[in-house]
Amino acid sequence: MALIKIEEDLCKGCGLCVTVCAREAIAMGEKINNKGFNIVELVDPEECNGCTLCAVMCPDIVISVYK
Amino acid sequence: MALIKIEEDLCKGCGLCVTVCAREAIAMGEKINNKGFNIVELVDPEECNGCTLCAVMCPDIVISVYK
Amino acid sequence: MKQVFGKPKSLTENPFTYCPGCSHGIGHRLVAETLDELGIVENCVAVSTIGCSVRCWRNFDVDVVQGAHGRGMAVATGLKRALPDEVIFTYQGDGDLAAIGMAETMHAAARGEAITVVFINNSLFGATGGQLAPTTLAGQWTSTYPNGRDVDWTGEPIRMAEILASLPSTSYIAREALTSPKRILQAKKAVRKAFDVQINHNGFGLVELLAACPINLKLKPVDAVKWVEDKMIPYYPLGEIKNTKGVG
Amino acid sequence: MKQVFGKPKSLTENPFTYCPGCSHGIGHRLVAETLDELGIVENCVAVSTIGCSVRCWRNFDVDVVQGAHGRGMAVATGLKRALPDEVIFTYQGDGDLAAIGMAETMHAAARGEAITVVFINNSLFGATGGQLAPTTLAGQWTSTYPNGRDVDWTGEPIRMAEILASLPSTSYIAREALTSPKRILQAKKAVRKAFDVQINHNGFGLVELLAACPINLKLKPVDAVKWVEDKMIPYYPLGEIKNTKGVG
Amino acid sequence: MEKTMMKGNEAIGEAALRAGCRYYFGYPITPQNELLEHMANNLPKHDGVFLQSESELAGASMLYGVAATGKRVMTSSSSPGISLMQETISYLASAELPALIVNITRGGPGLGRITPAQSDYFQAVKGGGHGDYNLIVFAPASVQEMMDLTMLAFELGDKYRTPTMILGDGIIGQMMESVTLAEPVEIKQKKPWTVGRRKDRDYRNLVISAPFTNEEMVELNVRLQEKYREIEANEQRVECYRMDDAEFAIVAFGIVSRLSLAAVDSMRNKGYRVGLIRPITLWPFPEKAFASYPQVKGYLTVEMNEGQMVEDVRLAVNGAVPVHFYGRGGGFTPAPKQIEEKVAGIMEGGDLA
Amino acid sequence: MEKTMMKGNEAIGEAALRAGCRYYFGYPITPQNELLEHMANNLPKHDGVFLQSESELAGASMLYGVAATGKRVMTSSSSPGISLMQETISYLASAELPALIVNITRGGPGLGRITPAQSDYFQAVKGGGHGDYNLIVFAPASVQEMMDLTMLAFELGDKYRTPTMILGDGIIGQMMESVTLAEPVEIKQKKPWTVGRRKDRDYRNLVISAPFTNEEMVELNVRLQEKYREIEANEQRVECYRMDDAEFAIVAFGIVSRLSLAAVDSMRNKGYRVGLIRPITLWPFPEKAFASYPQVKGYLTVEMNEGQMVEDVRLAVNGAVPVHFYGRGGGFTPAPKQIEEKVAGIMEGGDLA
Amino acid sequence: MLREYNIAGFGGQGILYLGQVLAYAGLLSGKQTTWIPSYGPEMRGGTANCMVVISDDKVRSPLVYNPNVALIFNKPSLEKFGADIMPNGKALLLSDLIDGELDRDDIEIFKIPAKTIAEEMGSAMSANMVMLGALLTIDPVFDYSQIEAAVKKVTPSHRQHLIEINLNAVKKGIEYAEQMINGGYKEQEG
Amino acid sequence: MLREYNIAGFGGQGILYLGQVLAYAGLLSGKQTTWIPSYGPEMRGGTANCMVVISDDKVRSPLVYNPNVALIFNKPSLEKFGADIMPNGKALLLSDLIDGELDRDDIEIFKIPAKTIAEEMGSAMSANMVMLGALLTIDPVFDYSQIEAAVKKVTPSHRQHLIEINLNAVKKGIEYAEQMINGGYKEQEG
Ligand SMILES: Cc1ncc(C[n+]2csc(CCOP(=O)(O)OP(=O)(O)O)c2C)c(N)n1
Ligand SMILES: Cc1ncc(C[n+]2csc(CCOP(=O)(O)OP(=O)(O)O)c2C)c(N)n1
Ligand code: SF4
Ligand code: SF4
Ligand code: SF4
Ligand code: SF4
Ligand code: SF4
Ligand code: SF4
Ligand SMILES: [Mg+2]
Ligand SMILES: [Mg+2]
Repeated sequence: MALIKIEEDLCKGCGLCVTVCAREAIAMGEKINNKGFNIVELVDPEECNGCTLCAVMCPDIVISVYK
Repeated sequence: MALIKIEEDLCKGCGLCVTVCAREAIAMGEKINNKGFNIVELVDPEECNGCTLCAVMCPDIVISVYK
Repeated sequence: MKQVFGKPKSLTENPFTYCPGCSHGIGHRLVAETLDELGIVENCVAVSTIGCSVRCWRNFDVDVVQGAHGRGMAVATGLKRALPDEVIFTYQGDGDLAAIGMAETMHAAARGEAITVVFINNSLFGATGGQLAPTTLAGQWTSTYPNGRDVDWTGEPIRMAEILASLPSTSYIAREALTSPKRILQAKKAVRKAFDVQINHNGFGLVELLAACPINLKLKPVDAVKWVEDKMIPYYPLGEIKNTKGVG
Repeated sequence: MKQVFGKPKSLTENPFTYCPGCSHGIGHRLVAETLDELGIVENCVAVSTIGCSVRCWRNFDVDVVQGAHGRGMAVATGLKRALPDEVIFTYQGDGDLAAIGMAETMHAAARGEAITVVFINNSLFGATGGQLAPTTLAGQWTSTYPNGRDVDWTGEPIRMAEILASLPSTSYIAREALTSPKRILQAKKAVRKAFDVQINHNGFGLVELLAACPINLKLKPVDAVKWVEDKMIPYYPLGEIKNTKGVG
Repeated sequence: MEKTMMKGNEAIGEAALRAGCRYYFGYPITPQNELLEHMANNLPKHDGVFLQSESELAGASMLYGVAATGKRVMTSSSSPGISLMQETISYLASAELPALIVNITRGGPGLGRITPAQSDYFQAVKGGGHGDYNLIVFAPASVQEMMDLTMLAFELGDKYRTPTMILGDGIIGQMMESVTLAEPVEIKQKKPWTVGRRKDRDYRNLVISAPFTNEEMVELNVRLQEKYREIEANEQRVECYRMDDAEFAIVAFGIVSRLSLAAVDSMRNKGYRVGLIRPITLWPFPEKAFASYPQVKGYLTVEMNEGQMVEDVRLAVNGAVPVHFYGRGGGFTPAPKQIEEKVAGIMEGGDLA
Repeated sequence: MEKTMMKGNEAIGEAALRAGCRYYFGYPITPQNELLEHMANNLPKHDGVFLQSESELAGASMLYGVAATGKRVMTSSSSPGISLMQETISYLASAELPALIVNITRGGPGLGRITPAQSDYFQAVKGGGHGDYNLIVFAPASVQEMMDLTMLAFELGDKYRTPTMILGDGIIGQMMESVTLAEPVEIKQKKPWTVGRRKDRDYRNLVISAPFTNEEMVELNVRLQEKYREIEANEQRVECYRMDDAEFAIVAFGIVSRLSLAAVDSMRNKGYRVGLIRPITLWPFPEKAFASYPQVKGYLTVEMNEGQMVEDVRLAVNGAVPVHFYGRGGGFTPAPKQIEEKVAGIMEGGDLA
Repeated sequence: MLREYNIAGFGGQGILYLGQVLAYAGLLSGKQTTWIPSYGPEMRGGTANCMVVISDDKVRSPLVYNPNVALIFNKPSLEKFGADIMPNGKALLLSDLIDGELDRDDIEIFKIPAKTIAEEMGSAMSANMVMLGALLTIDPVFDYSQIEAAVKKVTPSHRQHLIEINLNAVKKGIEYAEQMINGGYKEQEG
Repeated sequence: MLREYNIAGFGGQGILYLGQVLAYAGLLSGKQTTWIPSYGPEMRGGTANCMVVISDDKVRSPLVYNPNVALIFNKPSLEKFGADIMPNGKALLLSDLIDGELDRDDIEIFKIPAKTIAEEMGSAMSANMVMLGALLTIDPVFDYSQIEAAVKKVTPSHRQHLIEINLNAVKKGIEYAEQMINGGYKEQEG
């Protein structure tokens, strides 16, 4: 069981996390945060195995991972 | 036949030329020039073969060599 | 559930103010993780230098001294000589470290100052809008050489890590890239060693981190990172360049 | 009888004002001989820098620009960019070139400026009274480290020629010594090549000449020269370090 | 003559090109990067040399090298970068080399911020470097003047063999304004003192800042001072606005003079007899202008700093009437309304004499 | 207290040691190498740090680093080297760091010569660096004062958190004079703002010269100016010699004041009512002193430069009486006899009022 | 004539470009003009605004403290600048992004859903030009041909393909505002 | 008391050291003293001179324009400084190196062959101390014990072995001058 938490206010929508998630658990969504950025979303929680790759890649420490 | 000319006013008496003359044709003399330096002298003109080593070594271009 | 990844304690609450996809954030995190691991947040002074990261004092939860542009290692020298028991590190961009700061960089390294240098090489001046840096690649667009860097005019880019490694008094020098999770984890190890060599061996440690500046590369973040991977790494080979004290 | 050795035409009437046994005079002569050979005294601009040779404009019979301390190569860069058809050379001491001038030196070399650098390394600051230079040998007495250079405190001496040779855009780099007629003749060839590479290949040429400063070594001239031979040469190996254009 | 809009920073660059300047060395710093980039984009088209230097220090020495050849050359920077050039600026003055240095000042001291400021007035006019020397310092108040005074700076620099400076600020550098392009000039000055090919002369040229003897060093200072006196006599430039019947005057330069103009107009509408003296050259300071208005009963110097030019105003007025100051450093811009209030306060407070 | 003889340069070094300064960074330059070498010889004995920096620029930044830790620290140089420090000096002022900078001035501008000069007055007091800031500047006139004012400089630097400067010249630096050694002091100031081990505090310390917002930058300037006003109120130092009944006064600082003293004595013997005002602090300039002598009908400022302090004298006098100038830059030293002639010329020419 | 404008919004909304077009239109109609951005270290986005002055005489202050006309593109800008508009002045609000109200009864307020209009055109980036068009109608200082010439002048060579799109957006803005005004001010306010 | 000295010669003749000994003697006898070298870029030899002032009061100018006493060690120095000596002052000339004359009849002139005397002692370097000794006799401001103390104070630790030699030279100078004065001034001048 794994879970990621996305700190939406911090996301800048750069998309780097998405490119490194081999399991396509996350994706850029439609949502826009209060800074005007199009933010990332956990689209397939089932698929997430908590590998932390997305979090490691994120420049803004948006993602925290729980296992 | 070889000859060296020593521009006495320029000599600073450092003695570098003397150390490189294998034929001991030159030596530090007693003479003091107008700058107060104890200058080099051609002590054995016969021995000088115009090899130019002394002139090459001299930092003050005191010695010119003729052949 | 246990948290397996989160924000390091050695960072303050302030969010990063960098552009989307800017590698500075990763650089900051790796340093902060190292400070956490070493438990040195209370006996560490950071030197912030002039570049996009000039206000990294808002993020690192340590005492910070902000030096003049390029003089980071001279400031660190003063700090370390006055506080030999504290851990001193500088966080510097390539313009700061290798352009205006060349003399201070070379001499601090030549003296073997017991400091740690985190060197963010993004191949350009980020803060001022994408001008040529000593590290800019041949042919690369910059705002001051819009036709690309002509090496006949401005010379070949400088590989600082190798030059610094050639100085006898430096101890640890490595270059890594912030382009993928794997490389980032590798970079983290190098950052750690650059601190270890200071703490355990009184040595000069530097880690160069190849970084993406999407804004000034005029690329999307994902493409900027790919550019670093594809263009920069071939000219700036990764790995440990020098490790005289065998930290590891 | 024919004169087989005399004063080069490219020197003025002014005598050298250096101390007895100072190698600067030999350095001057080698440069002047080269100017004579190349017949360039009327299309050559020298850059005099700050050190004992600051007033070399009194001796070289060419137009001269005196730069600020350490900035010789930046001044030469300006000159060469404005006068690409003239021959530009700097004459610099080790304090000037490697201490305060480190950044300008590194960057002019990194750009591969088409200039010639005559670099007189006498292991100390002559003009100001024998202080530590980046080139001072380990253990060597200086007026600022009277117990000798402690490399743990000030680092190991810097070998500039090798560092500059490692920059991709430099063309010709050599180190010779002014310690014996044989070596001086060898040095002369290197000076010539450092000019040739500029004239024929638009390249950056530098010749480092190990030199004696008897006054500040506190040795008699003969002993000072021997000291250079015995102590400096082992740390600063002689010979051609780089010759990418194959000048010869 | 073509009319267009441009940024102040670009106008300097464009003027330099039109003045025949073909050499630019500089290091990026906000808020003057448009100038650097204008030169980067345009010099190659004129077969000129644009070289981004490794630092302001190196850039200034490159400039020094070109200046020694007599070719027109410039650099530009902002406050911290200009501080780094002070040694070389002193060398330029000493070696009597013309060269243009542009300072688009930012809020200091220290790293400061890129907000507008006029806090480098003292540095520019009193000599931030060592020794007794002066630069001719121009303070443009419009984009048009950014252009025209740049042309003039090159002209006077050559005429007097002296380094010159444009002192602007972030507002004037960043703003766009309608401007009439200057006509390109041909360079007239003969320069027998320059280094380079020695064909038509039988003497060497030496560009040095340390003569051989102590006596010559003193003589150099005498010569420099004579030149400076000549410049003071000939080159004071000033704009006087509604001064003829003014009983009170604002003194302001650069962008602050524009804000002050607005204040003057507004106060004139309300019946206050207020005028404006705007120094265009900061050195030589247009002190003569002050003598022309003996009816003025008091001055208010307004600056975006903590009080610098006000000293030169006081020296010019020499105690004849009170000279007040209003300003603040570090990025503060006085609004016309604030200036108006200050003036009104002084005039109504009867604090005029 | 021990009495000995020392060079002025050494006295500064010795005083620094006695003031608890254990950190020195510097780069050789004549005529101040004795100071560098005094520190090189003595700091190791006190477990202090003597580091010859690769340049003045680097040395100033090393100093900045130590200053951030609150430890007493100094550097020294001469004119061209001081010009190179201007950026960092502005940073020091902005970050409010105490540190001592010594300038043993030489004849400029440019490389110049190592002859004595006072041509860096403007640079020292008006801010050679960018932005609005001040240093407390001391002008010793004897070897004793080289010692005493160095002690004071450290004290006031800590008190006001501000960089300080000793402005000397080659004569005062190179001469030996009998001197009473100062007592070593214990450093009293608490410095809660310094960086280093964070044990007894629950806050971080940041030493920065660019706050986060524009507003804070302006506030920094307000704070600095308030501090400067306080220093102006408290720290003006001056020596007035035979001023009480003087109808004419010489104003001179440093070595020139000694030469002027000789002139005053000689003229008094001849019946001239002449006195001397000697600023000991150049900033804050001791302007208050001038108000104390309303009977003075004219001033002659004598300087080894082309006229710098004379502006501050004119500002202090504000047009009340004429202020004349005598001096020359580049290495000229006015002999007492020359000063006397100048004064006599003015007094006899009736050019007093 | 003297017109002072303040144009404010997010970075990326084309604020500075809009201001430049306006200033150029002034130049082309023989006026004196100034344009000034609020330059700041925020090159990384965030807020953007610029001030434009168009005048028959020499422009005094290029800094606009109390604009005759304000074009406001987001809520933070409304909060920051709304109170400064000159009495009897005009405010054009990008109503798609501004849900708040401007509590002033001494000025005229126009709400333009420029983003929606631009998106309908298939060119979301052209909302700024829609606002410009609306301005042309609401405060008719320039006519369309002057704006057309200015757009052509200001658009950099590598963006020439955008000229047509932009001009279309201007026209849409003109139309919308004409309709709005004809349809009555009250209604729009509701 | 006020005594102003000028001491001048070649570099290497111990000019500066002599001046320092004199100044220290002043210090040790409770006076105010200054010593100042003519510092110059000529660190490579050439000329050397120093000025010493010894005074009961605070010293005004440390620069000596018209010395009471001049110690002249070579001909160039004689030419440079000879005319400046205060009327009624004294000049001590190192006669071995000065063949010229000083054309002043308003001062007292003493010719000391100090080099010869020093060489006779086997210590050619001590001519300066011979001159000092002569000064002690000719212008007896200090007594020998004060000079002895000053020499000990001024000599650096690595040169302690020279103290005795130097003091002997001082004594020789005293003797020579005493003899000279007793033998009559005229004779020495001839
Ligand atoms: C003396 C001085 N010169 C120039 C600047 C302007 N400046 C600020 S940051 C910078 C370059 C930053 O580039 P880099 O160090 O590579 O950092 P990055 O922003 O790319 O991370 C420059 C030139 C300055 N602040 N001070
Ligand atoms: C900015 C500046 N700093 C310091 C000096 C003083 N200075 C003159 S020459 C010199 C060093 C000379 O050493 P080097 O270059 O090795 O030349 P050398 O005399 O040994 O030939 C120094 C520090 C100066 N003139 N300018
Ligand atoms: S933790 Fe791994 S699997 Fe889960 S979202 Fe991130 S990258 Fe994908
Ligand atoms: S990497 Fe971080 S900032 Fe970028 S999109 Fe993913 S979560 Fe957002
Ligand atoms: S030329 Fe040769 S042989 Fe003759 S003196 Fe010189 S070194 Fe000796
Ligand atoms: S090397 Fe030259 S200067 Fe030295 S002693 Fe010989 S001739 Fe004289
Ligand atoms: S400009 Fe570049 S380096 Fe600076 S914050 Fe943006 S992406 Fe990062
Ligand atoms: S000090 Fe040294 S380098 Fe300078 S002239 Fe004398 S011997 Fe030569
Ligand atoms: Mg960078
Ligand atoms: Mg050297």
